[in-house]
Amino acid sequence: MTQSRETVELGPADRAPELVPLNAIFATDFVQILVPVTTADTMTEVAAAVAHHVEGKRVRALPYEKVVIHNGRVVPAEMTVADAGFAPLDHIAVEYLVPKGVS
Amino acid sequence: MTLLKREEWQGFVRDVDWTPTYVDYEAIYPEWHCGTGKVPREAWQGWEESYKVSYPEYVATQREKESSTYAVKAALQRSNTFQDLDEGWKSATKMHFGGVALVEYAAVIGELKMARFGLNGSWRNMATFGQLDEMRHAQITTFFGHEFVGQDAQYDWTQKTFHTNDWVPIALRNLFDGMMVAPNVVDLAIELPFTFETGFTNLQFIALSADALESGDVNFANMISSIQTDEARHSQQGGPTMEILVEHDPVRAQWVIDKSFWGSARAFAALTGPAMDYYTPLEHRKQSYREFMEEWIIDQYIHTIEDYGLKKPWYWDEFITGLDTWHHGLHMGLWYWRPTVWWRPKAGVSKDERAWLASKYPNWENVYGDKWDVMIDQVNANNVAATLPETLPWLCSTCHLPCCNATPSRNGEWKVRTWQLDYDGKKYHFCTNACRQIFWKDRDNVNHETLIDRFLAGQIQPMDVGGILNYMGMTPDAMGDDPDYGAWTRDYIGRAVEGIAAATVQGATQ
Amino acid sequence: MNSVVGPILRMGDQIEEVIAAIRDDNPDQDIEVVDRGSYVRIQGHDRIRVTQNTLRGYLGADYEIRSFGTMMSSFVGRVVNNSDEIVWENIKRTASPEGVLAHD
Amino acid sequence: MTEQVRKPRARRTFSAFGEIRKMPSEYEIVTHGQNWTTRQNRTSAFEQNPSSAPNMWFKTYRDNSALQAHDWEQFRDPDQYTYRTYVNAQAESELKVHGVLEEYSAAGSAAALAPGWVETLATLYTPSRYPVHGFQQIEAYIGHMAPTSYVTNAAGLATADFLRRVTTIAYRTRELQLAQPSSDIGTDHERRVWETHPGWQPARKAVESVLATYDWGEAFTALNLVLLPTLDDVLSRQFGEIARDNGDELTWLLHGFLDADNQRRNRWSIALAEFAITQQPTSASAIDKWVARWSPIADAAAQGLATILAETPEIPRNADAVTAGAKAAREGLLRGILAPAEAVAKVSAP
Repeated sequence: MTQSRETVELGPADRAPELVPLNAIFATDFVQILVPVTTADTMTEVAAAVAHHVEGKRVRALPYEKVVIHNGRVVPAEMTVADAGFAPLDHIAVEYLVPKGVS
Repeated sequence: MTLLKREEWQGFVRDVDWTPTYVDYEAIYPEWHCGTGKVPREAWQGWEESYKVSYPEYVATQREKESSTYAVKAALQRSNTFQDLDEGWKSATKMHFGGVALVEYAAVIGELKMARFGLNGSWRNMATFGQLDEMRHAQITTFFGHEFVGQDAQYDWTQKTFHTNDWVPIALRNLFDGMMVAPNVVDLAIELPFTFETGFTNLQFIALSADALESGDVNFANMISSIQTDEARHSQQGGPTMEILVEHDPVRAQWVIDKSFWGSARAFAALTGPAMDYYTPLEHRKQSYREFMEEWIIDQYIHTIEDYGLKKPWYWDEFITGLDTWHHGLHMGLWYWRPTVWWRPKAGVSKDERAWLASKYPNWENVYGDKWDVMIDQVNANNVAATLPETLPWLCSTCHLPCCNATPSRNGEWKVRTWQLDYDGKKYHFCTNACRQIFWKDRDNVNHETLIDRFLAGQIQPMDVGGILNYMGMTPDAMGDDPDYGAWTRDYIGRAVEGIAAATVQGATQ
Repeated sequence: MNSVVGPILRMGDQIEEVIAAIRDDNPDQDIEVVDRGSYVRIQGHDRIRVTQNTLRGYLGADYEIRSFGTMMSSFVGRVVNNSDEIVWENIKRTASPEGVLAHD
Repeated sequence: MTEQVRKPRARRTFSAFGEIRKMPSEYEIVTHGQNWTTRQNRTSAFEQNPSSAPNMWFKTYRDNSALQAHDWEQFRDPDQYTYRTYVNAQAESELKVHGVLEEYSAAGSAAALAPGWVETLATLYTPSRYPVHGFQQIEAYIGHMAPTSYVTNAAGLATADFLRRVTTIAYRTRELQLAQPSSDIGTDHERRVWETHPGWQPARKAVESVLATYDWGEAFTALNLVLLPTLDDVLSRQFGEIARDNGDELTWLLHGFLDADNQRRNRWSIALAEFAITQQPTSASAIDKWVARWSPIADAAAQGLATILAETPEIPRNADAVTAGAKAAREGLLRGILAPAEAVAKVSAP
């Protein structure tokens, strides 16, 4: 096939969501778990996906916002997996954002 | 007139090495199988077992052992002992039969390797007895497990376990292939007879027999303690090999010990730990797993390796800290992922049991109590479904067991941490720092696909719980479940329930 | 260096007799017994022994020392045996465990 | 009539036996599918990198051996030996061995042997602990590599049988050393004879060559189907007969007891060859090829030993007769195996 076809380099946002399996630990849970997310998921959705397996099942649900920590940094809630640059098999932690003064 | 004493003639049985000339020595004793390494070939001439046995003594003594073990079995077969045993204890035996029978057979294959490639005639003779012993253990364990197949389908896993891709046998095959069959015979003699048989099997075969006897399972106690009498003899292959290796290559000796000790410690935390501290009925527990570990491993085994001139392994602090956590985390994992095991794991966390756990493990409530409390509340809210898994635990790339080891933080909080490694373009995860270190040092050998890797590579289809159970060979009649949810939850009925997922509580139908 | 050595015997009918025999054969030692139900630790220090003759005194004239193997599920130290006795000793040693070979 | 509630039938045995009507025997229960490295649907023998050295070894020398069967788990040892059967039988047999050893020792028979016969014992019998130990090593390898636990167990027990034989030789070496102090027996003489005596060299060459043969099917064929049937005839049957001719009844009796081990090994070895050929006709040509390769080596070994038997004893035996007897013994045994062409015809027949 030699016919030339114009190809456009697509950005992450243009592609169909791809599966990104992650290694996740939820708060004080006892075990690392496998949690599949997609490149289109926001951190809020990622945190919920992880919490689904643990929160209220092994770890008491707390009425606080949950944040995703990747490579030691909290990733903004609205950022997507693609934008945050999560690669398959990356590790994330999901923690409650406990207000100061609460223990 | 009586027969000549063994000491008069056994030297001839032991003196059977010769110098080959028609074929190169290397062709008969390939370095890859023999692993002499830095040890000069002639050093092996000094190999001598201290606890000696001859063929006629062997068959006479083993006949006595076999007839008494089978006699106890026959006597108890006519009683109702089995029906009267606690479900938890039965689970300990199912775990044992399925987790041990074919491991004994792997040891047959390993002993045969030493019987062929061992570097001294008397070593090869000892291994010849060793393979017979292991054949006995494989057969007796298989046969005793078979007896219960008709009463409980989970005993089918006595023979079946290692033919499946269940995560437990994957982990154990990975460990035992790597320490019992695949290594060169020098490493093998230190990993199997020395580390495993003078160290860890004491825990499962002698220490556990104390719990078995207390639990009323005389037959099982008798079988496992009889098995260990063979180990006590043929494990003597380890000592002389160790002495020679330590003299010529102590660094290698230390590494081989360290690696196999760690792998064994991980596996026993998964199998022996829960059996002792959770499945054995509270009133029948002789000591805690930690106490048995202190008695058999820390006092006895470590003393032994120090006497041979080696040191405690480099990861000693991590190991000691793990005595308070590994098996508790693994127990929770075995319970939570109970559809994947061939026994009925009992949670074992009633108030009395928790009081016992807290007395033996002062941090237990702090690390595990809160999680069990959430699960108890779910069960009491009639929502057992919330205690069933919908994803896989992450499995360690070295030990293949769930990554579930909490460690303390400076602020006193116990948390599971991540231990990662980027190697050859791939990211690996581990349960502990030492598993990561072992992987790195031994990366070409231990680097093997975990169940997670297989799942993500699409080898398991369909990619859901049903597909995974099917891949694991799990069938409905053998699938594990808690034998009695009420036993450990009824103490807490009526307490205020907060922080369990509200939606699932409302939607509960169980 | 003074360290614990000795056999660990599994459940059985002859434990008391064996303990008595070991005490007889080691008159200078205070033999300690730790009973854990299905197994019993019998321990002395540095070096203890038991002989076929003494065992026969307790277990019958036809008792053969090789049968000790049916009871001993583990041991502490190094075990050295011959047709007449079994010895448990410190692992650290200098001497050869058994006599010279017959043809040396 | 009350309505019968049909419960699913309780399992009677391991699911590994499939849906069978007949209850498996104790032998089958404790022997079946014990070696997980031979399990179905494995990617490699060992749970490690498929390309690791141990995996490649097993793939090359076991899984890809020319000796093949489509389902090795169907093989059965004709004697159906378990560990328990084995130690019971051997403990019993050793009692008999001890009985005759005591009896002949009491009669002072070792001191009364004729000089030529003592020399024969010193040249052929006491040095034989070396080759028998070599057999023990090779048999262990066959067990280590076998494609089913049914074969591993049979080979493992046969390995122990060789240790038994070495033990008996060792005992008699000491006894002869005491009774015949002016002989070389029980010195470094045995090893020297084994390593340098012209009569032993073809046998040593054979043992060393099989030791360095790593394809499990070829190792099995070379040792159990060729070398042992040949040398058993010389070292056991004929040597026993010649011993009796020379007034050494004890040797004759002992060989009689220990030959039961050889016969048991022959039974399962022949059964194994027949099984492989019936299941996979190409196994016949593999066995045929290996038998052809190893037979001259075994014959040369027998011939070397025959020269000793023809020269040293007071009452010798003709060397050609010894060699021919050994060859005939092997051929007689192998005649039990289907000829390759026959096997192919049998399997491919409609």
